[in-house]
Amino acid sequence: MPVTENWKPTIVAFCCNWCSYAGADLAGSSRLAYPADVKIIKVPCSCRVNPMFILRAFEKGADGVILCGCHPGDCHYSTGNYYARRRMTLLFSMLDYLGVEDGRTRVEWVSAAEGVKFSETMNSFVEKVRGLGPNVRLGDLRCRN
Amino acid sequence: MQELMERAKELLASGEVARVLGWKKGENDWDVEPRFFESVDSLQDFVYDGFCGANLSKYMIEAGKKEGKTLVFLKPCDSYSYNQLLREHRVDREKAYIIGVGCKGKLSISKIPFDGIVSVQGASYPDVSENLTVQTLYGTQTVAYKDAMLERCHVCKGKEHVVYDELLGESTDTVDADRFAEVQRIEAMSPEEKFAFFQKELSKCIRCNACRNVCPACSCRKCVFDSTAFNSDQKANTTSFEEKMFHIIRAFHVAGRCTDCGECSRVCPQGIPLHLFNRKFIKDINNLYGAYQAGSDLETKAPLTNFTLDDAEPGVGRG
Amino acid sequence: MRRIGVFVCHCGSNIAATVDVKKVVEMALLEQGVVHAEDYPYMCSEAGQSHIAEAIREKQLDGIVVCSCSPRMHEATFRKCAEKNGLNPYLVEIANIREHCSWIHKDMQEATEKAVILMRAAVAKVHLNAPLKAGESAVTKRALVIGGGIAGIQTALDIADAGYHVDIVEKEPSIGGRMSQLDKTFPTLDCSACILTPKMVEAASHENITIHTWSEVEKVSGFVGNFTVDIRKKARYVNMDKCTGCGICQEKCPSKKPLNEFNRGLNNRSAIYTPFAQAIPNVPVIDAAACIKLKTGKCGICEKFCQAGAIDYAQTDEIITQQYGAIVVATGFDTIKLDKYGEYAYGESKDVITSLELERIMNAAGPTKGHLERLSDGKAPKEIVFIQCVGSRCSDDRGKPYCSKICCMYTAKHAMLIRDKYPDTNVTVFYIDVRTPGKNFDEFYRRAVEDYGVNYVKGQVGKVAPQSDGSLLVHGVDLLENKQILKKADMVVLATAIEPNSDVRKIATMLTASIDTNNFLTEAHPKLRPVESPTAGVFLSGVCQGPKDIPETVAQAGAAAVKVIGLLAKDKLKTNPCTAKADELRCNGCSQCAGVCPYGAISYETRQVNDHGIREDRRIAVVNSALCQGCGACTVTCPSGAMDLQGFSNRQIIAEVDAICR
Amino acid sequence: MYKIQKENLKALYAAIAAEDDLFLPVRSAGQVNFGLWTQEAEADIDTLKTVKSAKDIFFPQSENLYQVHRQEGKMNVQGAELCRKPFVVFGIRGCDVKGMEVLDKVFLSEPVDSYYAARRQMGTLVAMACGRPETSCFCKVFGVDCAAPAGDVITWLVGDTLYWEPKTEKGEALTAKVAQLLEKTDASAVEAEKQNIRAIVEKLPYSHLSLDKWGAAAADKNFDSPLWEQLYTPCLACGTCTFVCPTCQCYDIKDYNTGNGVQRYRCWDSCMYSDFTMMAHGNNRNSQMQRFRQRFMHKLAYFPANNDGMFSCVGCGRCVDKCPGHLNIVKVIKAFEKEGV
Repeated sequence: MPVTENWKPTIVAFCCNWCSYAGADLAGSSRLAYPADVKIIKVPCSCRVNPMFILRAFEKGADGVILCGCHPGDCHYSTGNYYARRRMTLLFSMLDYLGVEDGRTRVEWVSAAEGVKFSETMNSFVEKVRGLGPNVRLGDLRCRN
Repeated sequence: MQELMERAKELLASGEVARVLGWKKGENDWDVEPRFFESVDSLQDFVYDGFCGANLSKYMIEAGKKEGKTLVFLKPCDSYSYNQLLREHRVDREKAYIIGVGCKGKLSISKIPFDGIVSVQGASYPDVSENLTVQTLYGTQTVAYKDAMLERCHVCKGKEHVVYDELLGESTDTVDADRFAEVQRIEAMSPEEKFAFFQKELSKCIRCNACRNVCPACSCRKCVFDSTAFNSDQKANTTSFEEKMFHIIRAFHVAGRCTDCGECSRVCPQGIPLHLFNRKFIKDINNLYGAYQAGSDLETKAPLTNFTLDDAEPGVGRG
Repeated sequence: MRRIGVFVCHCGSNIAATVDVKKVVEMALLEQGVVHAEDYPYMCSEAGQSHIAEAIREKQLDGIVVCSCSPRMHEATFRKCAEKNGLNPYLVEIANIREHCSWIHKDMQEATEKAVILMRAAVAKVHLNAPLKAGESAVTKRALVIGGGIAGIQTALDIADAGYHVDIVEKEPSIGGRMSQLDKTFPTLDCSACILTPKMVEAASHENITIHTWSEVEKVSGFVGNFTVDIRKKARYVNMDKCTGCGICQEKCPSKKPLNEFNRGLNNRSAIYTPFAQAIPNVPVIDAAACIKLKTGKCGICEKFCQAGAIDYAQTDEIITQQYGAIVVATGFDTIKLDKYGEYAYGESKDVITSLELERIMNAAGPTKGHLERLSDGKAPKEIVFIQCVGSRCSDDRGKPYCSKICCMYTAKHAMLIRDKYPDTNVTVFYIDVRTPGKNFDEFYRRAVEDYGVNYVKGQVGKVAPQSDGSLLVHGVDLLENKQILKKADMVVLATAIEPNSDVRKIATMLTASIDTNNFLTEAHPKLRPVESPTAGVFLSGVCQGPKDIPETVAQAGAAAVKVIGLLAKDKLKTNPCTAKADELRCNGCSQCAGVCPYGAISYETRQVNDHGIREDRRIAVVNSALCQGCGACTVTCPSGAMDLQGFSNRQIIAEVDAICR
Repeated sequence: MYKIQKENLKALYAAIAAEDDLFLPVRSAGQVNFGLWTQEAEADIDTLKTVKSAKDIFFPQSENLYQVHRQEGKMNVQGAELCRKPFVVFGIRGCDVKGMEVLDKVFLSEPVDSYYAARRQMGTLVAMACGRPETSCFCKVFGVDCAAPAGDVITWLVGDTLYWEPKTEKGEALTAKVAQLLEKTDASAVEAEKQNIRAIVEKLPYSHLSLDKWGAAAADKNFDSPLWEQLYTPCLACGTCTFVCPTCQCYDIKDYNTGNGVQRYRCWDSCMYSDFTMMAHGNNRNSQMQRFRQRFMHKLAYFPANNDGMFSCVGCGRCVDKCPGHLNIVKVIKAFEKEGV
């Protein structure tokens, strides 16, 4: 897929139900805009996000994947985001190691009260991914035609 | 070796064990195979020398389903794998009689760089400083024992067994390389170089699953890549993504459980240095969460089922 | 193939002004399995819901996608609507095209494209939704309170008053806890015993309360509504039914060496003892480690003198097993050990004491019969120095990082009481900050300073040096004057940090309730669920959750009781159906999942499975759906994908990913 | 007979690749496999055995069969193109050429596999004699003469000279295309090389394996042998042996969801895998012993029973070299020779 002026990235955002999804709702009700490239998938907790989901998104054509959860210490399930933090730390480190551009993945802790942070996070993430262009290193070519 | 064989015969004859899991002589000096010996007579084919690199611990899963105790020979590094399986309830300690055998470094036939090898002498009395004498169809050659050693022996975990019922034989420390040197070399590359390096290595992958099937940590009854659990069953090396997905996820699934036994790299028919995936995780875990050696004990919480309140944030250290 | 209906809401103009709802309907009809799609101005209205009802009937829908506002707003509405019309409520998915789309985007084309993608993701998910049914479990209408201090007593009384039976388990020989050790209470200065004793008596005489003193919780199993608890009743060596509490045994007991725990070790007690006069029950226990009879077989004096014949040296520990619907932890606190604070000379000089020790000294039933005197020489102190924050608000690992919260107030109380009773005694308080938020608290502190002339010095003490003349030289600093202070004192009182009782870790493990780095029990939500632990059915009362004074403790105790009453009032509990579930054919029994479950919901059993004709005994993970809260931590730990989360299954999430990325 | 100096081979490759696709052993990341020749590719004709056989070129590990596109609710089915461009396989060894004969039996008999047939038609085999056979080689057992392999063109690398002899029409046509790079020569050096090679082959440890216990008649006889139970134990159930084998021909057909449709592809399967021929009720071979037995019984008994005695092993020895458990067909044959009924 050639990079063109009109190219728009596909961004998947996994948001935990209790904090970040509500934070996204707050961003919405506060009319805090961020690019339409971001599509949110609701999960009960950031610890529900399997590395397989993230790789799957890249396989099928995502250009960036972001995971949002409650701030450490505020997890609805008390410890879920701590596990998510370790898992994603290792996964991202591995993706870096394989030469995947580091701007394509991010974890951000967004509380239900942080509509502004949600919107700002998405704006900066999308900008970063746009700068990187389409994901070619972690995609399945069959999805491109 | 004689000592091991005699002890095995003794235990088998006394009925203390119902079978022996060891290594059997092959057609040649180097094609030793893992094998259950059910009778004293069959132990005539027992062998223990430099070519007994195979880690027998995973076979103990099947052994646990059989009647009676199984005598198993574990090298120091194999004992870590066994311990990890024990921790995960995949083996039955009650049904194992473990003899910790000494190890002086194991050989890889593919590291002996000669055509038409007919015999290799010197594998049974290993002394790291000695040479192997290799008869080939095209003449006699020699190679230093050390140069024919498996990669894992150059970064040996040490001489201690972490689980055993008795110990037999001496071990030698064969470390002469930095375990993380290669990982560090790759980490220092630019993203483009890293990508090119792994692309080249992984494009060789034929998805034979040897790495997975030999791996003592990959002991799933049904691998996700063989099942529909994630809608991700794959057999093909259709595009380069397939191999990446497989190897990243495999490494992730064994992260914190991989003892770095090196079997994956030993068996890869395409010579892909698969340990570089696992070792990357091990290095990260050690750096971020404190030194951890999977299989060293049964109690310490594994790094991925544990946390501290002030763990590093994902992507920390990125530019 | 599912028969799916897609309902696109205009939300007046909230959605329709930015999203071309007709286009979303049109695109929905092109999706696999979508047999019905329509738009409507307000889907959540009665009329909107009747459209859904009609479509379910007419088109035999077995899956519904509503493209509307956030599921946090109306998911419940649409689920109920589905249920009313014969469709399982979990076959409904919401595509959030308002908060996540129309409200944040301006460009109609862009917003419409996104809305279509969100709709597709929801359709893809609903194809894989399984009809889920909330389970039910019965509730045992009895509560257990662990700890018999003021927190436990108050919780128990409130629950008991509501008509439910409560058991209190207290490890000491009497209930009463820390409050029974206090002399006066701030800010009213009423006598602690005077207000506590009636509560203790009320608890003891309440028909719905059973008190197990000298007892400990041994084992907990089960889950919310259905806990089974083993309680160890330690051997008391005194028959509780026979004992009249006359006290002659204690008087006659020849073993007088053991330190009196109740008086913080400042004096001694007999081997057979009740900790204090108002103890409930008023039945002594024999300290087996000190009793001559139990150690050597000789003596038996107490038995000889006991007219009731209550002494029973042959008693052994007894385990009682009881069912409970709810458990309240009220294990309280202790002061920290001061062995890392050598500079204060605690332990070196008898005249350096903790505030809790001062409470005992000031108390009429204490070691000095209430006379303020130096423990070294019995003289009345003329100069007393109080040092605040000993081990509290500490940045290194000697103490605790948190504020112990009660010290500022009780120090003001001590200072005031001393100045009141012994006007010729000077009192100096070294403090970092004086923290007095609370009703009538700051007024109280100001009285100490203004009316009673207590000398408050902002600054820390670096050293307390015992002098050869028996006095103590306090090396302090006055930060406001910016000068070093050397002060000679006759007595130094340390406002020692408090920490959760040392047993709490063991109890938390038994209850699978989590504790933080300071060993305080964690609440389910720090703001919104402060008296519930993350483990359903386990509640928190008092200082075990965080530092508190008495009024706060009593308030929290009441709140915990209300939560328990609310739980016990139900005959059945509905369980969240979005719980984890292990596929027995894929499970390895490796036990990694249990390691990350915050609720202890996963156990393992060995059972025979039939794996496509291979029958073998396998160790399989079993999720207790009454305990599982559905976080999904286990599902990612499971390498084989055997552990999956209903309602958010691996395949469902992957279907959403695929739909978004295609 | 023609010859060309080794140093000129690159020019030869370029000349072939000018019109046709050229596949030859290429070294990449330390391993040699058949690959498409490019200026940058590191051709390696000295390594005796590529890891995977040349089978991959005619019967790729994965290949697309057809594609379904979904657009605006409509389906559009598009079959994969059959191979139309001529190509040359250079440096294929005698065993692999024999392997093609085995595959032909499977794929060219009715119903003909059109994908394979097209490639067979388009492909020209430039075989190469094995100057230095390996210990694991036993092609002689299956009637392969690695000193004079079959193929459209046969080549011998003697010292620094490559000798070239066209054998078929296709071979002649290819020779004509590159004639200006070749030099006519007599066959004496080649004859001497053949004698050399055959002498080595005689000395190879597995060259004289006996197949007496095998063939069509073994199908019933060997099936119930207790030997299988002993032989299979080290088997890890990986697919290495099948994937490096020049004759294994089993494949699976799967669908890949591309988001806007489906790509139906086939990929090699391995009878060592537990989900091989999995059906709704389960698997007809549910133990690894049965799967292990299947592989060898198929190669040494069932295949000959159905194909006029032709074994579906060519003695290339790749599985002997690569099996992680050091199990192999040689050990099976020997075990039955020694103890079998």
